[in-house]
Amino acid sequence: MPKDATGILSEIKRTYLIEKLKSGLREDGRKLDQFRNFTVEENFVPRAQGSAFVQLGRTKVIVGVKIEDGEPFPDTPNLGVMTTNVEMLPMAFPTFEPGPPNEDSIEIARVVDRGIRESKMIDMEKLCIEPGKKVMIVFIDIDVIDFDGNIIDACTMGIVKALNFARYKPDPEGPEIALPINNHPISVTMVKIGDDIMCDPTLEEEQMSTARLTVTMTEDGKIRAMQKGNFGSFTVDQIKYAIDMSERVGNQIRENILGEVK
Amino acid sequence: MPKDATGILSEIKRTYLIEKLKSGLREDGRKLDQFRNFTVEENFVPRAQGSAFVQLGRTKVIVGVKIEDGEPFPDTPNLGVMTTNVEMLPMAFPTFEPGPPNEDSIEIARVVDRGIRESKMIDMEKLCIEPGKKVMIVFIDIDVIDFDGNIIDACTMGIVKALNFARYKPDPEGPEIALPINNHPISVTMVKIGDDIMCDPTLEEEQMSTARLTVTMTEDGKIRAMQKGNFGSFTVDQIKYAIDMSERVGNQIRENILGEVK
Amino acid sequence: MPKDATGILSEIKRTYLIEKLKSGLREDGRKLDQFRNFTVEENFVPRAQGSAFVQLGRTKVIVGVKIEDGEPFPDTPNLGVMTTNVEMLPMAFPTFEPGPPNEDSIEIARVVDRGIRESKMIDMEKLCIEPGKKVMIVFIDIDVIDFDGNIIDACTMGIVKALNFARYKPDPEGPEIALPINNHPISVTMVKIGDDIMCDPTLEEEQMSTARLTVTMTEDGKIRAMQKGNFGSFTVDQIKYAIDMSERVGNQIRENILGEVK
Amino acid sequence: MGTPSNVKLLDENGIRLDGRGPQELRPIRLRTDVLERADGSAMIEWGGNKIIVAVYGPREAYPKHTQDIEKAVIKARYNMAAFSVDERKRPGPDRRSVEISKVISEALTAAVMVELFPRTQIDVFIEVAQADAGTRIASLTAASVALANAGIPMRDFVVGCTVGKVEGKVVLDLSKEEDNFGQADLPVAVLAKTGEVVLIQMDGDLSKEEFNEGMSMIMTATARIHEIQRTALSEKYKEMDMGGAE
Amino acid sequence: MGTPSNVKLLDENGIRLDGRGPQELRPIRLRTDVLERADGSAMIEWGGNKIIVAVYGPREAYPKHTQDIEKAVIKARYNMAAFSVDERKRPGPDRRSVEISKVISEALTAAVMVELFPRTQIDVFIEVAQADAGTRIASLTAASVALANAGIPMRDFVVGCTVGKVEGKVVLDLSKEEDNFGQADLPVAVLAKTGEVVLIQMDGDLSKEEFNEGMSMIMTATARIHEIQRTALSEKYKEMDMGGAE
Amino acid sequence: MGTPSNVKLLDENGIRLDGRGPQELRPIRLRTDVLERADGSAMIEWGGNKIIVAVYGPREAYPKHTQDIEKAVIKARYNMAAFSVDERKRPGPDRRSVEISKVISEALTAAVMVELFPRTQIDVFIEVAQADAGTRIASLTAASVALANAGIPMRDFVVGCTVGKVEGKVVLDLSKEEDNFGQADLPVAVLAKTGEVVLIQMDGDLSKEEFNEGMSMIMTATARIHEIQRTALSEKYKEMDMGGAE
Repeated sequence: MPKDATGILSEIKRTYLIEKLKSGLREDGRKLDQFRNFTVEENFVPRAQGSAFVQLGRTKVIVGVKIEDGEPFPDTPNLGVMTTNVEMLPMAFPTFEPGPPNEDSIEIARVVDRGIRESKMIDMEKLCIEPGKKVMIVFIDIDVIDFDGNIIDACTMGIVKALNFARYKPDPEGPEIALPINNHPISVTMVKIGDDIMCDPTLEEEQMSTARLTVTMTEDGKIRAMQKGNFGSFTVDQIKYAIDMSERVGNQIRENILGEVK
Repeated sequence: MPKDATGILSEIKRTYLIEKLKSGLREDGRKLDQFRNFTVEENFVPRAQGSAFVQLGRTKVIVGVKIEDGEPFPDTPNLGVMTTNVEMLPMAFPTFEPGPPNEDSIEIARVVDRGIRESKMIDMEKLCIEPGKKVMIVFIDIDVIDFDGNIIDACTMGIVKALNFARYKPDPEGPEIALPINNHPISVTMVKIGDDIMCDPTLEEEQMSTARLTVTMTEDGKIRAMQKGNFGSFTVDQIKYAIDMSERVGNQIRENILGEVK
Repeated sequence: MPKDATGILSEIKRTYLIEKLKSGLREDGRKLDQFRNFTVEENFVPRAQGSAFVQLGRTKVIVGVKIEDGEPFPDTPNLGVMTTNVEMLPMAFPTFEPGPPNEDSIEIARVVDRGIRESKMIDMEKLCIEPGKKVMIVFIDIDVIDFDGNIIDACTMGIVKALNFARYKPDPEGPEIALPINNHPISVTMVKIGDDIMCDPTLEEEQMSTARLTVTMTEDGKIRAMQKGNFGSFTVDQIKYAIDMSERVGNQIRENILGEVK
Repeated sequence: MGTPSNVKLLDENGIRLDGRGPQELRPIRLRTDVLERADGSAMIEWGGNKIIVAVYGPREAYPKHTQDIEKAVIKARYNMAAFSVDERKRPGPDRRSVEISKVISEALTAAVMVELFPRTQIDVFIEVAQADAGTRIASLTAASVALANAGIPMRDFVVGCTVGKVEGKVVLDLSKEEDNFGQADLPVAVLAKTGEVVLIQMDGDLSKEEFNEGMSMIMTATARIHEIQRTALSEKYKEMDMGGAE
Repeated sequence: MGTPSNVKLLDENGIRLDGRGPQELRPIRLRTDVLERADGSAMIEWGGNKIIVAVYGPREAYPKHTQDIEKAVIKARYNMAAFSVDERKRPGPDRRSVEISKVISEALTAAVMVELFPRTQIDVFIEVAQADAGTRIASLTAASVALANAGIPMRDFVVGCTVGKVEGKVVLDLSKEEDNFGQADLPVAVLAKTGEVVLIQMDGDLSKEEFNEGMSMIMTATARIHEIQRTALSEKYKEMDMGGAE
Repeated sequence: MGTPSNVKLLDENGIRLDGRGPQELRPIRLRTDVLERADGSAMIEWGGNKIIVAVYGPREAYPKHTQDIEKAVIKARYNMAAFSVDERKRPGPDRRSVEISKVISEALTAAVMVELFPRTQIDVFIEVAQADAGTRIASLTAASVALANAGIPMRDFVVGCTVGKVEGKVVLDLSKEEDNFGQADLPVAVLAKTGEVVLIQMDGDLSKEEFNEGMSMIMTATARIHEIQRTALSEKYKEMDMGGAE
């Protein structure tokens, strides 16, 4: 996690923020279980098969989905393929550097990918064209262009939107069709500051927090993926509390992004 | 562009050189539109299908051409393939380092490649053996072994010579044949020092200059490729002047290298 | 070769060791042609097709052999393939760093590989399943986990043991079979300290020595591979002396590892 | 330039596939302040191109040996998003983007008062979200605005355009099909006030007359495009006057 | 989690393929001092897992910009030997091992008194010689012991275990087949004394009730596994008392 | 060593494919001062080998941690041009060239008075323009001359040659076919004055008697090759006396 431009968060700021939390409010006035304002704009890159532009507070990401045919993995000859890559572009933050993904980007991409994959959002069997020979490959690529915390949830929102509205031609001569979609996973990332658990952290909150937990769930109330990060710990009760928060907040987000689903 | 061994060009030297230019002459006594002495020796690497050893003043490059069969690119199934790679070997200059090509080498290789490719010097359709399956691949590799400026023109000269005299066997059992050659592009690289435009810069002249322009033309008087480099600018009139210089000087070089062409 | 933890070998230590050598004994009491105690434990990694755990004094390596089918090299369509890779793991020594193999690891892997390959220990023709299409590939991978000198001989011992007892299924449905083994090469590495030649150097002895020589021989008394290392030199007589030592000591090692061979 | 093809790029009236006349530009939309972390930013939509530019700096040049004791070093990084082109592109720089980054850096250096900030670097990060021919000159045009948006002193604006040759005719601002199947491509960037050329590349096949014709078209076009740059910046200032939105 | 398959992972009596009951651990064997150069070391055999851990440090953090002026930085490096898995793995880190190295580093940091050694790093090198499901929590369990073996002050031990779901049932300590063909995998590591969770990852499909059931099973299991950690260390001290072997 | 083949490498009179007798060298041509930037240079043509060597230094060793406080570090870099072999080689070092660079560096270190230049490095850049068996010993032979040409103090020259075994006979200076299809290859480099061995590698299959026979042949041959080294250098000095050409 990057330090802010002036180095680490100043001790004065930290004291102020923690003091404020005692009143149940965060620095920007949000409640603990409240997301920042967000918009998820569909079809930002019209030539991609699916795309979305997400603004989550001051965090901005572009999600692009390319769907091409290719070979399946040898051990899953009748399943389509999905890959997820997150580029923390140097334009997004003063200390981000160009180059191959670092461990932060890799973790983010893998957590986001796991949420989508384990939910079985896309029905991979339906992406098989000729078993062992030809399947559809869904390339999900994400550009992080402006960074103010909580990349994971911004990415997941954008992917769910982009996949949901993606259109592609399995046969170049044939009609455009939608991806076979099973459900709509939403990740909710929470951090712990002192003993408080709050969702959708800003960068400053990420810097102040001791531990992070992402819980991805689907509309059926099932947990699909979890990931704890950072040096601190959670009690088991805190984790259960976080799962409840994820379910409740995630349902709101899902409806916000997709409208009445199905 | 490397600094010289003692760091940057000294101010005294710079003043002296510019003073001399006022009389219309360069440090080594050349006129503005005059190349250094050069030789282009054919067949320096007999086991390659084509090769040349170029000495342009104190700049020396070895061009090697390997012609092998392989697969065409999917989007050009009935065209042969050509690649150009320039290695600025660490033996060529005190500050050159081993490793993958840096941005200078990449630019040089791409400018040189573009001149050859856009001139359609090689008739790529005739390098197709079986459409979509098998075509001839022309690998052009260049070793820069001694560096005193103007790599681009040294490379182009060497490639034109090496390709023109290359011999290969499309069928391992069959006879050796020449490449299908359409024409003979020559690049002329010029730099701007003060308001003077001069061709074939030495390293010192490259270091003193504010802008660089390469114009590659064929014997039919057509412009095939251009590339401006460095931080300065050219007026449109200066560019037209440079194009004229390229045509005039390029014709001399072409005749020098190839004799009476065709 | 790494320096020890405290930097270079102290001058006092060096003088002491050389003084002791005058009496014909090494610091640990060994004679010049005596190996350290060693054990070569078979089948350390049961799921690999072959494996061994070697302790040579305080040096420890794990050898793993995977045997998979794949394509032959185009120029040897009816031969199996063998590769050898040595990882000098950072756990093995304070100054070893993670990352791709450095020149020391590469040299070690190539010397070890050459000894096995040039002895024709494995009958590569028998690893061909369908000429030009399918052959068995023998991947030999070595983890160096604890380092106190003489990696080369530790690796060779482990490979010979692992290959000798490897079992694989050329046909997934068929029975397990042994590799076709022709002979059992043993490498003996010697260093020169002053004018003395001694085998199986510890790290301290490697650091003190001026030159290194590895001689790999088979049970028929043939020399199969040699490699000199380090900045010093050997007289021709010293090399002949080293070859004799390799043959004599190598025969003991072979018997120790394999029992009565064949 | 591409291979010959059956695509008919000009009709009998000289009208192009997308309905434009020979000297007509594609629609251009340019905005500033599209990012919050960056010191300056701009987004340009030019035909189907969609490009975001962020500027950071001047800040201390790093690593140290890249410092120039006499001036700021401009480091442009041109990058294509994996989803920006028809076939998914592997992330990371390829040889083409290394070359484009270099010529863009050089062109911008001619316009910025680099001598004011010795030992620093000015980073210009260019992300092509959707590519549609002419990305390098669209990037330059937006980068110039992003630099101004970052408050970096400039002696002039860099503004670019391309001409090309299709079916033997010189036309302005090549589209993707024209770029793929045309006979020449000539991207040029100039300083807005002086008209001096700070970037020129060309490939294909042009006579000297065609070159001259093309350069005139570019000079006319860049003057119009420069107006779009000025408007984008003044709209920002208008907003600021009103304590406006965003 | 893998694809559906015909493999029957539980029989009618709830007995697993390898004969274990739902709450039964695989055999675990843990030893210290398996290496001589390292400051501390341990080897764990857990089912078919065979993992060696070496600890070096605290030593000056390098490169300098990685130093933390307030505490030691723990750098775990999880690496799979080329021969550790069914199909030979190319040497070098892949994305999975980068992620695992990160979560292991974070979990260990919670247990070590890192504040005692500012500006240093503690390297934890983990080599998986044979992999058999649950390598990350087996690695953590062994790493904790290797740190103690190196004499590094710790406020608590980290001890891990997994639960998973197979054929709709929550079971402890997944085997390789259960990991490949099961419906969920939940690796967790806790501090031995406090039971606080320092690592949790999950993938698959769990209801909240199943999650709660799994967490209880893990809490019971980790208490037992922590005993194995203590025994491994005390055997070392026993040997030392007797001036013992090795 | 290659696979068995039908190629007949020796005829009934013991004459080799290229007409040489068993103890006959291929033609060798060696020149100095072939480059202008380098501090010293040489080009050797040995059979079909064509190799250029450049020397820079002694100069400060970089990066700093590579400095040796007691002596100069010799860094040879053996590189094959992409066009130097039958099938085009991808540029950049492979494992073979890393190993050869290392043994060449070590062999040259034995000859150079490295103790005179602590903390420096001497770069020896070797470019193989055409490869034809025996490149490493041809490179060493030329490198030694290039070092002398650079004015670097040496206690002796390094001079190399190979022997090999074809059709059961030991022969001098293997050709490419003999290298590919022979039974053994033994490249050796010695100090010219003392005959001490500074490089020896071997692969294939040699009895002790064959090894001894081969070493005698090498000792005779290197004496002749050393004469070629001396001539190459004296021709340079002759030119200098006459204020000669180049």
